[in-house]
Amino acid sequence: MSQDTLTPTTAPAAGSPLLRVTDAIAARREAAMGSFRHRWGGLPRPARFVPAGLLLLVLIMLPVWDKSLRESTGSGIPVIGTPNTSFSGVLFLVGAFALCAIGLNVVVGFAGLLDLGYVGFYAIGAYTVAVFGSPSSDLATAYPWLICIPIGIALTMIAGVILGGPTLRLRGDYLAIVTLGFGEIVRLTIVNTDPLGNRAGISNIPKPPGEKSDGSKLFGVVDIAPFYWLILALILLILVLVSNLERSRVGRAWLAIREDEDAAELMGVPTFRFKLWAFAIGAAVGGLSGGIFASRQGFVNPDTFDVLTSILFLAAVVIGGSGNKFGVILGAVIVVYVPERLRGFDETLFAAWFVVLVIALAVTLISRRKTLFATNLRAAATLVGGVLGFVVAVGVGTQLHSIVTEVGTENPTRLLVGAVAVVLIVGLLLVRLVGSAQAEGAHAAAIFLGAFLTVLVGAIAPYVFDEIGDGIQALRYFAFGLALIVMSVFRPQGLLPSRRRATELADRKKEVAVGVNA
Amino acid sequence: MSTPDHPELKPDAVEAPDSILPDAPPPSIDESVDLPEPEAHVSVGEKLLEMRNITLRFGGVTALDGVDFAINRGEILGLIGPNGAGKTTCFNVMTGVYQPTDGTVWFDGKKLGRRKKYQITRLGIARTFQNIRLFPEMSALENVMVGADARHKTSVPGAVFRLSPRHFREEREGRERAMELLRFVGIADLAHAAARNLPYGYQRRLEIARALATEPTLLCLDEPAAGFNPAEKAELMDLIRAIRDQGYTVLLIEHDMRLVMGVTDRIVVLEFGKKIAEGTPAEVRDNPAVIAAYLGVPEGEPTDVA
Amino acid sequence: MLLEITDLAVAYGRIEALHGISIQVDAGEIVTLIGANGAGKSTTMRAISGLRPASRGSIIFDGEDITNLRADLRVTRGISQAPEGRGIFPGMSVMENLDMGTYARKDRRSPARDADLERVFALFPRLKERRTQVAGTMSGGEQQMLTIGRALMARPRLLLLDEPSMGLAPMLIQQIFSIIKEINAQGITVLVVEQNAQQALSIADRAYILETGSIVKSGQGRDMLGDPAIKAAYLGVA
Amino acid sequence: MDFSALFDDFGQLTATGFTQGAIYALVALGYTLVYGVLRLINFAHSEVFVTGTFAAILTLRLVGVGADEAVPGTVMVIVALAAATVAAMAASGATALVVERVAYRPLRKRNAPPLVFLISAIGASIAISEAFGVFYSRDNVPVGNLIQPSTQFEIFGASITNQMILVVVAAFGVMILLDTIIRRTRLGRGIRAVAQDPDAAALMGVNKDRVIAWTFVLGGLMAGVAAVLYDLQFGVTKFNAGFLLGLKAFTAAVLGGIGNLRGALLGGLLLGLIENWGQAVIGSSWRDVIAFVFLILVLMFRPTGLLGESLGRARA
Amino acid sequence: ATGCSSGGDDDGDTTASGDKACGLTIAFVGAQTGGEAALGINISNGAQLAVDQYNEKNADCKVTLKKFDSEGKPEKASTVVPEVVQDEKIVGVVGPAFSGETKATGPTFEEAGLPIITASATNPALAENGWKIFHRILGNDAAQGPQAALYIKNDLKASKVYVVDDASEYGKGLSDIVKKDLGSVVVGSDTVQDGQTDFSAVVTKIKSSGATALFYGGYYDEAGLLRKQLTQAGGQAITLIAGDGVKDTKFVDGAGTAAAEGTIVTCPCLPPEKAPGTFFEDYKKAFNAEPSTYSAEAFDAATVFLDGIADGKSTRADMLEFVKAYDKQGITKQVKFDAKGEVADKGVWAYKFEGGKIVALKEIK
Ligand SMILES: Nc1ncnc2c1ncn2[C@@H]1O[C@H](COP(=O)(O)OP(=O)(O)OP(=O)(O)O)[C@@H](O)[C@H]1O
Ligand SMILES: Nc1ncnc2c1ncn2[C@@H]1O[C@H](COP(=O)(O)OP(=O)(O)OP(=O)(O)O)[C@@H](O)[C@H]1O
Ligand SMILES: [Mg+2]
Ligand SMILES: [Mg+2]
Repeated sequence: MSQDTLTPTTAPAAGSPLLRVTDAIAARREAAMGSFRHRWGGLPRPARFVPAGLLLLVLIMLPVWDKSLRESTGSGIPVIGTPNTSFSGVLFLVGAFALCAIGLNVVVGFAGLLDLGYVGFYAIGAYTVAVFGSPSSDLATAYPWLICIPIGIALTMIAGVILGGPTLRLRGDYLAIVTLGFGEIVRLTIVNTDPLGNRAGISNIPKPPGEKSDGSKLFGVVDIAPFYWLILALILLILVLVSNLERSRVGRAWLAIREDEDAAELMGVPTFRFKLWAFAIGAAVGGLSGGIFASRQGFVNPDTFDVLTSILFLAAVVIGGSGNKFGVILGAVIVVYVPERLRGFDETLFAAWFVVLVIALAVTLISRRKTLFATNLRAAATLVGGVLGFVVAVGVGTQLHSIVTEVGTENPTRLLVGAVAVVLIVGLLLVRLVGSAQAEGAHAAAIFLGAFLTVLVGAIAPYVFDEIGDGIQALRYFAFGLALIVMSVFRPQGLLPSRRRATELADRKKEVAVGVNA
Repeated sequence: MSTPDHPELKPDAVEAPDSILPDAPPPSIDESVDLPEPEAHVSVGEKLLEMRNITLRFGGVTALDGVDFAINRGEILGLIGPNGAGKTTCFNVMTGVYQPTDGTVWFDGKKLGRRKKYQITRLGIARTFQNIRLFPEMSALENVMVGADARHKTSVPGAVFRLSPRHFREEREGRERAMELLRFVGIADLAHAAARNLPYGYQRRLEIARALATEPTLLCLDEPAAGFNPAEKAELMDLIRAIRDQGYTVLLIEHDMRLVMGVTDRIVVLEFGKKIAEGTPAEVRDNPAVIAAYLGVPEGEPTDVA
Repeated sequence: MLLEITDLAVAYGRIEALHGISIQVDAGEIVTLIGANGAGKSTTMRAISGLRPASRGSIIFDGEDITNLRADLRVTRGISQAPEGRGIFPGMSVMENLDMGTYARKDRRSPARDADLERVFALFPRLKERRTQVAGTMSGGEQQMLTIGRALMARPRLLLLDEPSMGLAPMLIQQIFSIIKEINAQGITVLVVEQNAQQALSIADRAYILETGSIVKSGQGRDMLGDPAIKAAYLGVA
Repeated sequence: MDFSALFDDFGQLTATGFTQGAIYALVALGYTLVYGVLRLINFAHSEVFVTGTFAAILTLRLVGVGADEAVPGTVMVIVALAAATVAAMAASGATALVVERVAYRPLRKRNAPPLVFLISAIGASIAISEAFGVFYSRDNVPVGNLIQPSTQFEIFGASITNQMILVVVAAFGVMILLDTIIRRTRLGRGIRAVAQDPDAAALMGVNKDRVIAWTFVLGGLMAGVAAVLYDLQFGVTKFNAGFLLGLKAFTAAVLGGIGNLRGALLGGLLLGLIENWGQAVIGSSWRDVIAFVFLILVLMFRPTGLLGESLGRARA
Repeated sequence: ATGCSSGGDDDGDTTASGDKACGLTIAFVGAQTGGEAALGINISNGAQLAVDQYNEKNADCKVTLKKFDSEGKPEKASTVVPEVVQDEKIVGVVGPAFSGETKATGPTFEEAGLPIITASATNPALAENGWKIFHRILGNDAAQGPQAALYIKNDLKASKVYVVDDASEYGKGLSDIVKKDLGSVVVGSDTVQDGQTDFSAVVTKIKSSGATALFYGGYYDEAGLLRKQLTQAGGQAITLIAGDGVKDTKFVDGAGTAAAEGTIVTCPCLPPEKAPGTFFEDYKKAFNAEPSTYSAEAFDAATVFLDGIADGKSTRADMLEFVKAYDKQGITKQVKFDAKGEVADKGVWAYKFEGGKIVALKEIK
């Protein structure tokens, strides 16, 4: 019966051994997170502000730090710095995406409306600033930035209402395809409309006012940091406003709509009006983000606003944890930052990845509330096992590395296939083992496997991919696609699920076709 | 806690049917809670809702066929009839889920006409559902607050920018009222549990609290006792009475005759979408048409299925 | 012994709904399971039919341990459940629904299937009248009949009925119980969950009382009817 | 606006639109099947299709039908076509199965929220398409010369080529076959049962996982056929060819009423026709706009598509 | 320019001559991944070949080619380019590859004073921005369009021409010029979509217009499919004339050898086989593929910078000056830029597809 489809299957027996391991880890981390949340919530307010303030400070300082490191050592921040592309530029893009994710989260996470065409609003925001602000647009009004942005927000809100009006009566996936169509309609209309610059786009988009002490423009083209700070400030502002909404009658109404639209309406919620509001608010935030994006870039063309971008927005929301504002920001980080980070691969990245893995596992172990002694023992065992695993893996990896180098790039594909086969076999063996072994063994095995895999791939990949494309770059999107799958499987509820979603189970309530006569 | 008139409600009288929350108290009604008076203050007995010649067809099926009856202010009216007689459909017509093919519904001196569902709720009709339809991931308290929000006026911009004091007042009042109602139906201790985790019986109570939160004049309950055992049914009877005693008018659909006969003031009987009888419980019980169509012969040979 | 459940525990997420119950059903019996809301009756049924995995304990059916068997394979072994509420396929016709009952049978094209169909039609003439009607448009009672009829089409050895009388008009309730007796008389073992304890106990050979996930009492159906504690708690007789 | 083009070439536009629509419809079937059972937009279906197009091309090359060879003799055409079709169906079916196993089943086992399926599907879609792009080629990959298109007859000013006939006939044939499978066979009943109520289906002895896997495979097989027809029709494929086609096919499925097999057919054909007529009037670059605006208009008046949903559940 | 030593004089085994600048980097900016990667890789390969050849000869003092992946997208390019300009070792940029990304990033290069030579962005407006750093090593669309029209009128003598573009900045710009120059012979025009595969509606329109020639402004992907479907539809024979975006043997992959036969492409580029030296063979050897559109131009663009490096230009300002004064025979043309950064020699050639190969016909004059 339907009730069962609403339940989590954390009970054993189901699924492959691998699934069981990931489940076990997830459950444990869940417990840790839960208690973290509990403790965090229990802290007095000021105590909660301190770490948040520190985090904010770090975020603000990132580009400065990167710049100074670059000047002194020649390369940016280790591990997190982005090779072959501007770090503050990436930070800005992450910010623009995060802003969109926050806006889209209102629509998808709060009100439960699936919107696959959110990029349409982003585009409208960007183009409003371009058309009204650029002296080279057909309109040539060349309004200053400070006027363009509000116009952009207003126009996107109107666009949200125009799209929502006729279509919000549709349910679920029908709405999804219609919104997807909307996004495409916006893009193609720009492509085909002369005053909007067609595919050639519009350049000379105004930038925010402001000057540096030396008289040069604050918001320039080479130094993107000011734009990053601007978008960071806007994110904070929008977060506050959205939180206000969330903790109000409106937020409750959205949740109710998401849970059961008919019942909500029968409890006095004007569902249509609130859905329209969700659309309009989401649109406005997207429009704002688009406007800032356009002025940062100084140029827009329709190719930027394709379906894939829409899907990435949605991926940010879902991966981060639909319904949780901070989660979706994290999602934006992953969706934008990770592919950019993968432009280059280096040892620091492996090392960091590995350290994070070990620490995460140690923490989850500690969080299992056992006696202190047993806990410490386990954590120590994990750490030691992990370090040993790492050493072995590095040894094997280095060996392989030199073999590969010697063999040269004669037949890298065969080597890769061979290596993958080895890893798969070792992995399967380990997983089999893990299926029955104690948790500690599982962790050690997982760490070993993970380290081995990474080092191996790191050792071979450059040689293999030199042949195929240009370095690891070529595989970025392939890896990204796989990462989406892995992340979905590993954390279906999102990285930082909302409190509700944390407990939420597959909630595909059977829509009762009409009315409430179930 | 429970009053002496309701001995069944003493904590030890019923086993707590609850495995999730072992230390939750058994359900009990706190009648010291003073529910806000329903909005209209007209004397008991006057017609509150009137179904006038309501007909509803779905394609070939005539679910309601010229149904005519009225609910008087302050009474508990029972609506019974065989399966598929059109009872739930009546609710759906009253609450705007369906538009009648023919006929009009009058409520509190107004035609319902083509009003939207939420407008009807705001007019003062609230309901529960035959199959429970709570907002499963929201807490019990939030569920009730959604109901209470039906009477609130904070606009979306008001909520975004928090400029008006009304927002804060309404939030506070809504919360207080929701807690009050949860206490009234006896599940205040579970206010912060997600609705989906509540045991079945508590979910039904929560539905009633949520409906009451919209400050209705008329409360419609659709088989609130389905799946309850007799002891639980007795408890529910007390709850329904308590609601009526607070001045609400109640319309009740139920198949359990002991409950219906025990709690209602009047009963309307439907069959094949037509009203076949109306009267006091005693009258209806002895009505041969009702016996033939619905009640069946007390202990005996199978009659034709409705 | 046809069905033997030992120390069965079932959990929903981290919440344990059954804390280790043991139930036996002999071939040819009618056994009933009664208990308050949320006691775990439906959970027990789902565990037997395989819709919920057991976290502990064992389920042995006809000498075979089926604890970890998939639900659909249990149907092949001869366990058929008429689920709580509406378990019909609303978009299929009555006939198609009944045919779904034979899905797991090897002899689904044989005369045996036709004979079973006749048997179901004999029990529920209404289904015969409405065989082409789309099941979703049927009334609650008819859907309940269909659910039971469909379970019978699987030619089960053990029939699990979860609250067959829920939401039915009084007249139909009487009918349902006489049908259960009839089915049983045809040699099918029945495990029935009911809120209508009075009726259930009066037709049952044996009964178990479930409270918050544990069996608190078991015995002969008739004996239970006379038990004052049970009367107070489940029969509503003060 | 240029209505004269529409009137002058109405017959031809209709014929070609119909052909295009038939391909849409075949791919749409895959979306509809999976949606009907799992209530899930299988975003990776477009790549299931692309796999088929590549498999067919490579098979053709293997049997000696290259892009630079001359058109082979009739017997060879039939043999090659059969081989390509089998290969494409096998490849697409296998891909669909793998996608189900890797990207969906683990999620199903953990009762992930529906949106997560969407993301996982998109991940699979990106990964598969990029895999072709990186490991095979980012360019157009030509199909061997198999059939020399030639006009068979003219009707209403439209010249109908052998290729069009093949595409349409094959599409209809396959669709009728699928419809029969769903309606008449035990597997079909199982699919419908799982679509309507998975748990009740399990209680009837339906192996849910197997049925779901079969649903994907069936959708994949359809996509395989569509892939061969696509190869024949356009003579070329590309690593990202699935994207636009998938989008259109999904639109077609929704247009007809997603979850409804006949709806997929109707939606596909209609979309093909509307696009072609519309392009003639307001220009090819508005093609997708025409398609989506049409979709929105239809949904405004029929919120569940032209034929409504049926595979899953008929209204109670 | 003083000390302009040709690369060939220097043998790898000699010690570094005093005036060579060492440890410098040339950047390539353009698509390396994503849907537009094919064209981007053509170009980066051309540049790579030039750099590799230079390094072979100057093993003691190598130049690095750093490839920055813009995915062909302005928003990615405008994030990547600040990184490029902040790397002081980079003294010259081959690219950006597309007009859109060039438009988006021009101001950044300008601000940093980093000279760029695009080997493929042919939109005429790019040279009108007043960017001092901008150079283009091939004729822009404004140069090519009139020549294409000339060819259609004089050589094909077509009386009915249909014009189709792909709405891209390049394609639309080019076909607008052609349309204007052809005047009344144009019997109809249409715009197709990027990534479109089904051209049945356009084909129907072209056929019924009675046109005997079709000018296509766009790239080889769509052009190939359009060509094929045009042939398949039967009816009157139609000659396809297209711009340099179609000048690629991959066009034949889409169209098929038979349908591609006789297709004319115009290109402001010298036929690669006419290129002096061994470019064609070297490229084929290095990348296991024939040089493709813009590969040779990219080779020339990189060579300009390499010459500058060999000449000891180690700062961007010096390099910029060097580029402005450059005047040497490259493999595609005499490389010399005018004040706006446009290459002086804009000779437009007509090519023809024959047996799946591109054969140079003549220089259009
Ligand atoms: N949306 C609908 N479309 C078609 N028929 C409907 C619809 N809703 C209800 N019906 C039909 O109308 C009749 C009355 O249904 P209703 O649900 O009101 O019965 P009921 O009296 O509440 O029965 P029960 O006691 O089983 O709840 C039934 O025959 C039912 O099949
Ligand atoms: N899907 C679910 N998720 C979480 N908890 C559940 C779920 N279904 C049931 N439970 C809990 O498990 C316990 C047993 O439920 P079950 O449905 O078996 O009770 P029951 O005896 O059948 O009651 P009823 O008379 O209401 O049918 C209850 O506490 C219930 O809240
Ligand atoms: Mg009802
Ligand atoms: Mg139950």
